[in-house]
Amino acid sequence: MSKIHVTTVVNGDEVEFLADPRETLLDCLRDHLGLTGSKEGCGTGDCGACSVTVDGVLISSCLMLGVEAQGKKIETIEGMANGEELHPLQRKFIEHAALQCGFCTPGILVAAKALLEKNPDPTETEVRYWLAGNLCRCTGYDKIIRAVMDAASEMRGAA
Amino acid sequence: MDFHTPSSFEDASKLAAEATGLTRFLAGGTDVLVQMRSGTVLPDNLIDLKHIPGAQDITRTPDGGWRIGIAVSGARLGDHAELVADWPGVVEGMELVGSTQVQGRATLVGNLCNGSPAADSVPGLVAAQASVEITGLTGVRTVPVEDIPAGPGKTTLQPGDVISGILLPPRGENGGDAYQRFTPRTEMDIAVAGCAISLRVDGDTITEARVAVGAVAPTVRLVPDAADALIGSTLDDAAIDALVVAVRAACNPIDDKRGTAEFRTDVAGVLAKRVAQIAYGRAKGEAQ
Amino acid sequence: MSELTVHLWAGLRRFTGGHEVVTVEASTIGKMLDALVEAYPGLGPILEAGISVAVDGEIINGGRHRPLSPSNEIYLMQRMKGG
Amino acid sequence: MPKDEIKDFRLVGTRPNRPDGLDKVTGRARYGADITAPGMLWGAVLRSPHAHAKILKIDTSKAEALSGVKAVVTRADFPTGLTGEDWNLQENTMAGEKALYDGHAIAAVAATSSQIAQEAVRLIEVEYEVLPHVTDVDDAIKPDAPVIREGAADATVPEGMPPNVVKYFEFGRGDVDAGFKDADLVMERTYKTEATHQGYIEPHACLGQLGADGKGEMWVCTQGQWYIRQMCSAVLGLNAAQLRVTPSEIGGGFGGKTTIFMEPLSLALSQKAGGRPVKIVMSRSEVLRATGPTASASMDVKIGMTKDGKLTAARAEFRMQGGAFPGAPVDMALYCCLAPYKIDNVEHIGYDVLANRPKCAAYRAPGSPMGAFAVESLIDEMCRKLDLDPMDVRLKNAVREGDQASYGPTFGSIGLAEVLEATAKHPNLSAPLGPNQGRGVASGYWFNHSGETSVSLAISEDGNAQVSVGTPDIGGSRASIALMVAETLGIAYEDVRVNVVETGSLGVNEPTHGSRATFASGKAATVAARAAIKEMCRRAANEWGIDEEAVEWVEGAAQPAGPNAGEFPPMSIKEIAKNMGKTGGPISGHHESVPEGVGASFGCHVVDVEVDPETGHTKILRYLVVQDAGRAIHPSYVEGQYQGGAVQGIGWALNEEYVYGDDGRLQNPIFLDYRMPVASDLPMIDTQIVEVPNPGHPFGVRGVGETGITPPLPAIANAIQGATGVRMSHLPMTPTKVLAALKASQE
Repeated sequence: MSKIHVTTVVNGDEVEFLADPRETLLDCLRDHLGLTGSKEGCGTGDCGACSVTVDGVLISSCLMLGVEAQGKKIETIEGMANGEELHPLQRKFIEHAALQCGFCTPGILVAAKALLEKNPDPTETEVRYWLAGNLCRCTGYDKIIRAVMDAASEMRGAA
Repeated sequence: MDFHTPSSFEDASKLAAEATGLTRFLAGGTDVLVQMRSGTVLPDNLIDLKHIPGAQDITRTPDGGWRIGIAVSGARLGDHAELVADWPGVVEGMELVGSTQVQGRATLVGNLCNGSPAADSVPGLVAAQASVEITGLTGVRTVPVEDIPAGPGKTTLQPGDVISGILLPPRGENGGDAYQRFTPRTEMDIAVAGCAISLRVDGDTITEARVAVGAVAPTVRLVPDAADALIGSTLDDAAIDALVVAVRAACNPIDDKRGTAEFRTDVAGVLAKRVAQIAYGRAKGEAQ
Repeated sequence: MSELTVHLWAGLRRFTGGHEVVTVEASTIGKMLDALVEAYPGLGPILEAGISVAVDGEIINGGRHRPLSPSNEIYLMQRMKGG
Repeated sequence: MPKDEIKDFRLVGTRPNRPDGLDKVTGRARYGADITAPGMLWGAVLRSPHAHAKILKIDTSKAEALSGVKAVVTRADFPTGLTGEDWNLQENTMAGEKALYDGHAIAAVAATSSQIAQEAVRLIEVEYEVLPHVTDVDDAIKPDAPVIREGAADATVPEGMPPNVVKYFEFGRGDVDAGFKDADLVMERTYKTEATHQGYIEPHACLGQLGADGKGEMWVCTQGQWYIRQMCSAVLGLNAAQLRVTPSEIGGGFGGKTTIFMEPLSLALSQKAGGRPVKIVMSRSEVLRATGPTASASMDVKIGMTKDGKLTAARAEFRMQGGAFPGAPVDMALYCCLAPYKIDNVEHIGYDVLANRPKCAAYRAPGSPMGAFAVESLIDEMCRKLDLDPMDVRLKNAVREGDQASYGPTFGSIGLAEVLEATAKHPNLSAPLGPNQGRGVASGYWFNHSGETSVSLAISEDGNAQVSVGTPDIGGSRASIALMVAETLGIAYEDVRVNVVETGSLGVNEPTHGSRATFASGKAATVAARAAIKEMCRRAANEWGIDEEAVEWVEGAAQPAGPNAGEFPPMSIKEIAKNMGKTGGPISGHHESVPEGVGASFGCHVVDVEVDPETGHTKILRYLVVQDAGRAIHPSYVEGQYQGGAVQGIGWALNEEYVYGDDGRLQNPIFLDYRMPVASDLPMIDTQIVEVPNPGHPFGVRGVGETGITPPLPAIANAIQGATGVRMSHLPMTPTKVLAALKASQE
């Protein structure tokens, strides 16, 4: 079983790794690149904890092979803050207590950011449906939805 | 496992035919990776079709229909305003497959070739009279979508066959289509029953119709009797009643963890009624 | 030493000659449990497996040395656990 | 704290950012699977495909021969002679003579990569003799059911009971028959609930290392690092103090991470592989098949009510299966089910029954949701029959301080009446309902729990405080403990750091379970802070040359207690800390105990639903949680507990269930088919915090984590009856079941 050399850009940095072709992008991010912010909750694309964007498209990194990352641009939770400055979504999640255990949080933040880039003024229903693929078992979603709506509002005001 | 990235469908076909052991094609990968992960399918060869020219394109065909590349994701389908205007039912079926994240990867062809009777995008394609272009060892041929599924997890594709495009006919005037499915949750579920209808009207009268049901038989099923119930009607109560009866008569589902046969049959009829009303409204140019 | 009134649960009556409320001489929770087993050996394995004691309404898991007096309301309960 | 001592706090009751927030929104927080170690191997587990089978032979030779495989273990590698719960844990960790459920571990492998470990598992050959199996509780309790384990019954089970009954439980008081005679309406119903899983999003994960000298380390996601230490040591025959267990951040637990599953396997593999660390991360299907879901229940309830709504008698007989081992929470279910009601005549009977399913673990208020489903459903149905308002009936029969609980003891300070009064006044109760819509209410109860607790607090050189606690932070307990310590010391919230520490740093702590972290660790931390204050006052007294009793602590500084004590300016904590090396050394406080003074928590939920009469689909329109917190230290995280509990209950009520096929295999071991609520299924979850302070806690805290999962099950069933006229008595109330019931009612 030979490994395949992959060159890709993660959070703006060009990186290289050797991937077993059976490894998912999530495996490669976590085990080869040390980016453990993306989580595996299911391995079947049903929980969203591994959400990343690839060339700007929101995906579950457990449903993409590492070898498919060749030449792509990948954004993960580790690239969301700008240095010490948190993204408004990150800040609002803390302020609204929108996390309890925090395990689903990176995936939800990445997914919510993708939503607000596409739709800066979503309704509550739009937020709920967009995030339907991100399971949270602790919060009942209430404070998550409020945090996303509040961040959207702030970002619209700031723009 | 060997990973291949051919640059033409002919090469992909040849690779698949010559490979030893288990071979799988990778379009979006949202089914194959799950199977690999669970150990139910451990391919020896994985052939990634995404890099073949045209695989990512949505193009208008000369006759006014559409050609959809095999690696076009659900998200890109939904973002294509012209396609959505022509075939909203086809697109809404695809958009029900999985989460937003899954939409970023999942494809029509993958959904079709997975062979699930509950595949959400297939009834819409069947109702729309879509076909697939197949590149095989003996050349290229075109086959109606409903001829591809052969039963749960099975297709009629032969070794060396690769689907190289999906073809939608021209929508034409006064047409409309729609798809709905039933799931216990609002999202993230497999259809317990699904129904797609495509129809055309002349004034208030339905002149053409195709009705397809999903998750109520071993394959997605075209129901001509249900179409007959609609054709010539103005979608009055009698036509709807006849539609519901015909759809339920065509159901032959199983009892499983997702629902009983009785429930699936009941709900298929309910969906047919609701979907017919939406498709009719769209055909008449009313608000969707 | 003082006489304590201890409420058992009905399922234990077959070990106590049919009594659901018994009295024992003891000054702490631990001594009370020991006295119960001495008086009714059939209770031994059940108390050994782990129980809780409610004293004046408060359910206590440990607390063998907690003093008891005749004015205390004492109930033996299944061992408390939580999620 | 007595009600008349309620005062305004400086910090308690405010909503500061949680201390671990930054780590958790940036992906830096390290969970169970996020750690690697030099020389690390990957573990994988072979699991039984059979529900019940004799293991005739295990051939691991091909796996061992695979390049990269460093160790293979089977039950033969474990010590023998264990008894009681230790044996149960060992048997559940790895099957011995029989596989007892689909997913039961048979063998485990450690290899240089995850892929090789998985491949090696597939190379292990096992010969089984498949035995008859039983998974349903009503089938398992039949006298002729397949016998899962001879001799598993404990001393509570009288002679002659069916073979799978392992525990029998009976309690009550008064004269039930006489009570039923006094009633105007007596109704009896049977209810069933299916097993559900806690559904934490983080699969179990650990990194274990064990040397030939018996010294070991483990990094693990758990609710209780000492439980992991004790249980792994028992199962493997280790010296507990030689095993150092560090809890990772934990991605949800809800009771499911209070015990061991594959953790001992990583240690056994490590030892066999020459002490190389071994990481094991469960897949989701392993989590669902082989960790600890809750029990399934079959319950008979009979209740008597007068025509003006007074409850005269109740009888509850519950049967529960908690898998192939004893431990179904039938006792807790019976204790809680009638707890909100003052009834003179009650009888409770319970059976714990074995079945071929995984060993159940605790799940948020273990047992209480099932019992509440049965009792609260029947009370609601009786209210409808007698045309009584369900809130009035609940208030009329509500237990209050000084009343005898249904399970025996006398209640201390409780807040049920206050909760019900607040609920009745809430605007959700008067929102208009449309066609096919209905409203349901239900109450719920949980005792709350204390448990072994050890906390240490130290003042740093710059006058800040660090607190070491042993209860992992699942839902914001670092924030609440920091608030209480800062309040006590008179310093800023930001000047307290709360660390969740490993087993080598403190005395034994029970896990974060039983809604105890803010109560027990919070109380112990407050006591520890007071000890530090006493020492700081002593240092100031020495400096001033006055009696230490003449010094008091006010707003973060020592000061003379009155004009007679002397004229000295206040000495701040910073000043005392700066000089502590010169005034006697480190200043700290600690507390070890099983804190007394637990306060129980009642709640009441109100839900509005709309049922699609053509599909049986239930939509939650509105949801309200009202619950007594005693005191909300950080109200946002109290609300979070209420909302999260309610939504887990909604999932249990509507769609979640373990589905076993005729072959005894779990049919739905993925999140696609184990249907937990998603964001688009739900409305906002309204909350109202009622505060009836618990006199047993320095700030009045009751636990809040568990009660909230209890009322949703019956509240939704009650709302569905309101919407459709149909009474659902078997959870989950899936569209399939609701539509079938609607059709049956129309025939």
